[in-house]
Amino acid sequence: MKNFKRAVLAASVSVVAMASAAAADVKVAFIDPLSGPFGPSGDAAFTSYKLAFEHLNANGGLNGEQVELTGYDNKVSPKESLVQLQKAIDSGAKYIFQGNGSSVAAAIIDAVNKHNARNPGDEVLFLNYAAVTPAFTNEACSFWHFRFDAHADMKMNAITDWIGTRDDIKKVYLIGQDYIFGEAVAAAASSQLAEKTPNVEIVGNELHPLGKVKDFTPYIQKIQSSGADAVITGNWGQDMTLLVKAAADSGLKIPFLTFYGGSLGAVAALGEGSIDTLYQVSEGITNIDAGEEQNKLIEEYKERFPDYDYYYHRAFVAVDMLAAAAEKAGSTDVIPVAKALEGLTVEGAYGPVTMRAEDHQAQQNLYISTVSNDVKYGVDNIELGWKLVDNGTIEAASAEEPTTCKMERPE
Amino acid sequence: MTDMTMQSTALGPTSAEKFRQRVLPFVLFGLVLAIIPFFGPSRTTMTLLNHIGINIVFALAYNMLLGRAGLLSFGHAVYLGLAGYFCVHILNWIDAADGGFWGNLPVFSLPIWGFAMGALAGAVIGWPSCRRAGTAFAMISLGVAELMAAAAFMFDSLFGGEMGISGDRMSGPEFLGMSLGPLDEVYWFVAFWTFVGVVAMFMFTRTPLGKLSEATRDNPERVQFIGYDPTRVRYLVFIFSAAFAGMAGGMAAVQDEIFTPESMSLIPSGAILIAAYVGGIRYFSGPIMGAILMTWMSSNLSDYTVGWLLYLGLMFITVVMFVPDGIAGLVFGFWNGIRSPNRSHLMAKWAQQAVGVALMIVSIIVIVEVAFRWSEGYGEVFEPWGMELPHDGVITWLLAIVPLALGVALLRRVARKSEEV
Amino acid sequence: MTTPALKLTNVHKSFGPAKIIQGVNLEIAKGERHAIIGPNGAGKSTLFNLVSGLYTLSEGQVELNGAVISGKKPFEINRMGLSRSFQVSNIFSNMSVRENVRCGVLWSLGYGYSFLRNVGNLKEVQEKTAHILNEVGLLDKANLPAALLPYADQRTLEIAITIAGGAEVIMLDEPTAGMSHSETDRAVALIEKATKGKTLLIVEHDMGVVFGLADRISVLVYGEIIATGKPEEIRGDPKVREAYLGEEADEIEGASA
Amino acid sequence: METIVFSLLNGTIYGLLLFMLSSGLTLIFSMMGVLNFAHASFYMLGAYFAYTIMGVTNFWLALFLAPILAGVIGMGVEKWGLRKVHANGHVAELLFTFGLAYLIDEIVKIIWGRVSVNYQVPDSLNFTLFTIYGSDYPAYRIFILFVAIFMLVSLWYLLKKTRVGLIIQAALSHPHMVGHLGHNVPLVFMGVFGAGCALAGLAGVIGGNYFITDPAMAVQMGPIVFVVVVVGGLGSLEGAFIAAMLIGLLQTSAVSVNASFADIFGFLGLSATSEVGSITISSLAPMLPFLLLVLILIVKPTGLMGDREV
Repeated sequence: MKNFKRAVLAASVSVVAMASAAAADVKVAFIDPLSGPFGPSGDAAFTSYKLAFEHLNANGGLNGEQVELTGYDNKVSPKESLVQLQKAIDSGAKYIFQGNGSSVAAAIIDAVNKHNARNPGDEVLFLNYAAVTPAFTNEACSFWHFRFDAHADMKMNAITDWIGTRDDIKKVYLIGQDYIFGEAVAAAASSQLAEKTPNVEIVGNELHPLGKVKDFTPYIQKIQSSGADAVITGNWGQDMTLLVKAAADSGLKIPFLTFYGGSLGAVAALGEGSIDTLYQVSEGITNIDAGEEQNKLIEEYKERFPDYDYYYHRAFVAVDMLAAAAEKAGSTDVIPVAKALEGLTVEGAYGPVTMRAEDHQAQQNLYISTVSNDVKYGVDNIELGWKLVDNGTIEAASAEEPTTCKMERPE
Repeated sequence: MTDMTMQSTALGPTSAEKFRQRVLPFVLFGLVLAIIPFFGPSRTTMTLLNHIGINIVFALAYNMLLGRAGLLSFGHAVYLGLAGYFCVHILNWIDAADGGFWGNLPVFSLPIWGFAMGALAGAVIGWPSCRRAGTAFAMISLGVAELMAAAAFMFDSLFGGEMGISGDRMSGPEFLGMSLGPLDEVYWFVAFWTFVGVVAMFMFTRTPLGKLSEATRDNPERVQFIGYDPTRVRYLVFIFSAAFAGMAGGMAAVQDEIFTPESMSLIPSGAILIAAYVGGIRYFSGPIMGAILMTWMSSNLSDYTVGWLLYLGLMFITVVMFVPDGIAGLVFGFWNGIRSPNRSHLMAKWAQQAVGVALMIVSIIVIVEVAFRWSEGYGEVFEPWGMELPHDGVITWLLAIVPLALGVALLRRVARKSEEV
Repeated sequence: MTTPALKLTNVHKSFGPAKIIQGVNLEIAKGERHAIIGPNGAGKSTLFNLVSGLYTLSEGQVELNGAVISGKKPFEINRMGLSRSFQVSNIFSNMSVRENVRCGVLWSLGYGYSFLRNVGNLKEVQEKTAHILNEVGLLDKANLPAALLPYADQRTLEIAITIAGGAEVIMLDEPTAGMSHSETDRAVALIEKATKGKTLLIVEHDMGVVFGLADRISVLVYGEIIATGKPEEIRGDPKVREAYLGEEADEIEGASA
Repeated sequence: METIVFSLLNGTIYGLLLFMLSSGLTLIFSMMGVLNFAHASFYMLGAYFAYTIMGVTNFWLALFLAPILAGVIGMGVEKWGLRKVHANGHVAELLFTFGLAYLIDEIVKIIWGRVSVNYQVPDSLNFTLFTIYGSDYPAYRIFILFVAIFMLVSLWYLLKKTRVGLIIQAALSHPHMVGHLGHNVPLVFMGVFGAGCALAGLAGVIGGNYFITDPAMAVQMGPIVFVVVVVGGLGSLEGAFIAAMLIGLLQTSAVSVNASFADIFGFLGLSATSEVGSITISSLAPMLPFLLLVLILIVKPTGLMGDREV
């Protein structure tokens, strides 16, 4: 039965794929790691876009034109990304999606700016779905760049807002990776906490080396002896997993508020230890009931891509917004679509999303969730999944951050 | 072999031979570089060609160490990276300058600056590390690479942290009427410096120091007894190798206009090691071939298969195990073979070997592709030329086993036969 | 009295508790051909390694033309005019014969670590290389990789590299070891020709070679020189005969000048 | 005080794990001269094998079987791979293992997927052993301690008290001598390579659920293992042990030092707000092994306890 279902699905997919290939009018490129150690995180997003564009094509396409999505493997190397970007542009791609790694995003923003300046009439647009360095929509903002993920300071806003609603959190410990991103997270946390919740004390502010620590127990020991009620961390990858794992092993049952707790495999690696310990801030979680349609999408995704879970909600939002903008502009050309995107609002499954015109930063609701074993949709193919916490919904307006962007727009 | 050389009683090669062996290849190389743009390559091809040029210089610089001096380094990207960073800084100084020295410096000259910076870095880091050879040298280079990569993340003002630093190659005065904006102008820039680098590095092999580096590789003990300090030889060669790597860094700074800490990590260092080795470290032209092949593969193979890293690893291991002289060894072996008296015999042997290898490749591709698709679980099926190969299909298994077995049998037979001869 | 070319004073060497060389004193005059003989394990090669700077002395002093060389590095000693060969062929096996000799020539012509000149264009280097190759009879194999040479030719090449730098003091460590009779004869002729007018210090097992070549002979036994003298004095010395029991004593007996 | 106690405890466990991982490489490197780049890949294989075996049966069988499997694969690699390359010299051998590491990574991804697997501590060991300074101490860590010590004692016994051990010991200090003693050199090499890989596999079995089991675990452990072997010294298991403990303790305890460069070199006028001044000792902790590696190789190339140069 399962095989049959799969076969039908595969058949229908290939029909759709063939149809889209035959009538491809607009080419979009996805540049992210699709192989190597970071391959899974790129692939999880790529599959999301795949599904999103299939649905878009089935519903009439981008302003009536069919979209062809191609993946380009950049191996998370900024240099390789430039080759792949050139490849994508040469193949006729107008819209570039990328998200893994701020270093890559910075290289692409820079390259797209230069390309568009040097090749008028052949512009491309960079749609960033995950690189969260605030600078991209502040001092380094660009007309050719749109970000669909909340940037680091906005996520921190959500976290600090939520801490403000919790009377039992009086002491907070900050820990992060010792590089520009970790430092920025710590700085944002300190200033926001000082401003919003003066009665919350920061009992520790620690940076540890990036990707080198095997045993976090000494850090956990420090956290424990500081008497912290919660920990805030911008850690990603193994640094995040090992940190929370060490906490669980040492019996430290306090919230670890993370940006990347929802990343692939983290819950599986932590197992039961993540319950009520691992928290994440994201733009949507599968276990918020957002209606039948959304559930169908989540289930279809899981069915198609059993290795991954519906996580990149913003990929679907980005495609929705692109479609809405193309319709509004009555065109699929880059400059009109970019202008139409500015200030556009679409109604997403987990609330409205607005693309702020001044800096091209999407404004959306953020949700704080934690791991639970009593959920509808598990992750990583185990029983555990993400559940919204009390007061975990942070409205877009309160997550919003001012911008220093001085956008230069083409005529 | 012996017969042939016995006849040539003349001491050195004749001037005709010299021309054929030492001048003609470079004239041809220059011509190829000059002709390529007239085929109207796409911008993608142009970018790829530029990267190939950079990697040719880098691989040759690396081979000055590995092939010529016998020093295995796991951290040579450090020198390319440091020089590249320096050059991007220069780009920004040129951009910011209002006249003065920097304001009048053409961007075209950046590889010279990269060369200087590479030499400086090599001189500083090489001082302690060149006192050891062999595995100790390799391990020091590994340690230094780890330390430098970590430092790059620590000092944001120099390295720009995770995002690196970027510059604009269109700043500064134009040189030869080139703004270096369009890719074809960058191509000329890269081609020019690639040519300069290749010729300079070839000339280096002909200098007393170049010869002594080979002597030191072969027999460091003996070098001491003809008046040379092997440590000093290694150190000087190391500085040059780092300098040429730096030159590649200067070229990369103009092509990519950005440098990030990854460029100093173990990954590009390992990649260039693989490129040089697969190309053939015993031949001057080996690393050039390796750089061309590896650059192309890493940028394009991933378009066809997610398993490209696996193929890369398989190819590398095959080269290490069965073709220690690399592609250049194969090419020159073939070239010598078709000119040797028993060419028909050799051709028959090669033809059999080629068939054997091809058969094995068929099976390996089937196994890898089917396995990857099966393990991803998207329900995708490997369909070469419309032939459906599911993981549980009989044909799949046949294709995975039969050609492999046939290929192995054929290769073994050829090997046995040539052993008997 | 002129300064000796090589002067060893009270040279000692021990490896841990093992005392290999125990107080060697030796003077070799300029232009002398001096041979060191002795049973296996007497320390002949160790003595060579001490003089040429490969090992450091435990005690004592070595002078070359009146200048102290003990404690200096091998390449410094070489530059001062002492060159040595090795018992086991120690050549640059992946380079051609010509390149091997050329490497030996370079320093003496003042090219040092030069990286701005093309060796092919250095006329005097080419000429001297050709001259030496011709002298040792390897000219017709000049372009062969050294590793592919037959054994005897490799030994010849070893000598060629040693003399290439034009050092005034030449030390040869068993140059004819493993050669056939005819090869040995050729090698001896070559050594005579190539070291004409130079100071030669040679370690050799073949007594025919030793008594044919040497002006003077020293006998080294258990790290001590028990006798030094002209060949005929050595042949008649009872101490030497005692040290060389059996076959080898007969060999000394039988060796004719 | 509690920091010191915890640093000591955890440093010891991490150090023992490192030793388990590197003792095999020390044996291989000393005898065969092969600095096996793929050694950490066998560590990873150990963890994945254990995960799979544990899924079918139980942890205890995995603890036993997974290292054996890793060892058998190691022997195969030696017999059909390394031995062929041996004639081409050490560089070729090194590069062979370099390529092998790539290959094992990719194959692991095909078989077990590209993300981490849920390899958990067995229930029978998943409890808090004791609580000190308000912090739970998991029993599994003490279990690691015991396994490591057990391995240490067995290895010591094997090397010092058995005939095989004597041969291996002889080969450690004089690798070219084994053949003269009339022993089957290829067999000894294959056995040692296999045993070394099995030890790495064992480290993987107990390290895989202590840390996390994912395809990146080999790459992350690789360089540090080299450091242990080289710093410890060629031919010296004692050296490897000391180096492993040193690095284990160094890494875990440097973390708890909060001093920055400005605090230490403040008297030179280094300001705490400058880039150099703001670097803390704890942030340098993971770099210390590599600094140690470079310094040791320059100053004392025989390593801490070795008798030969690398």
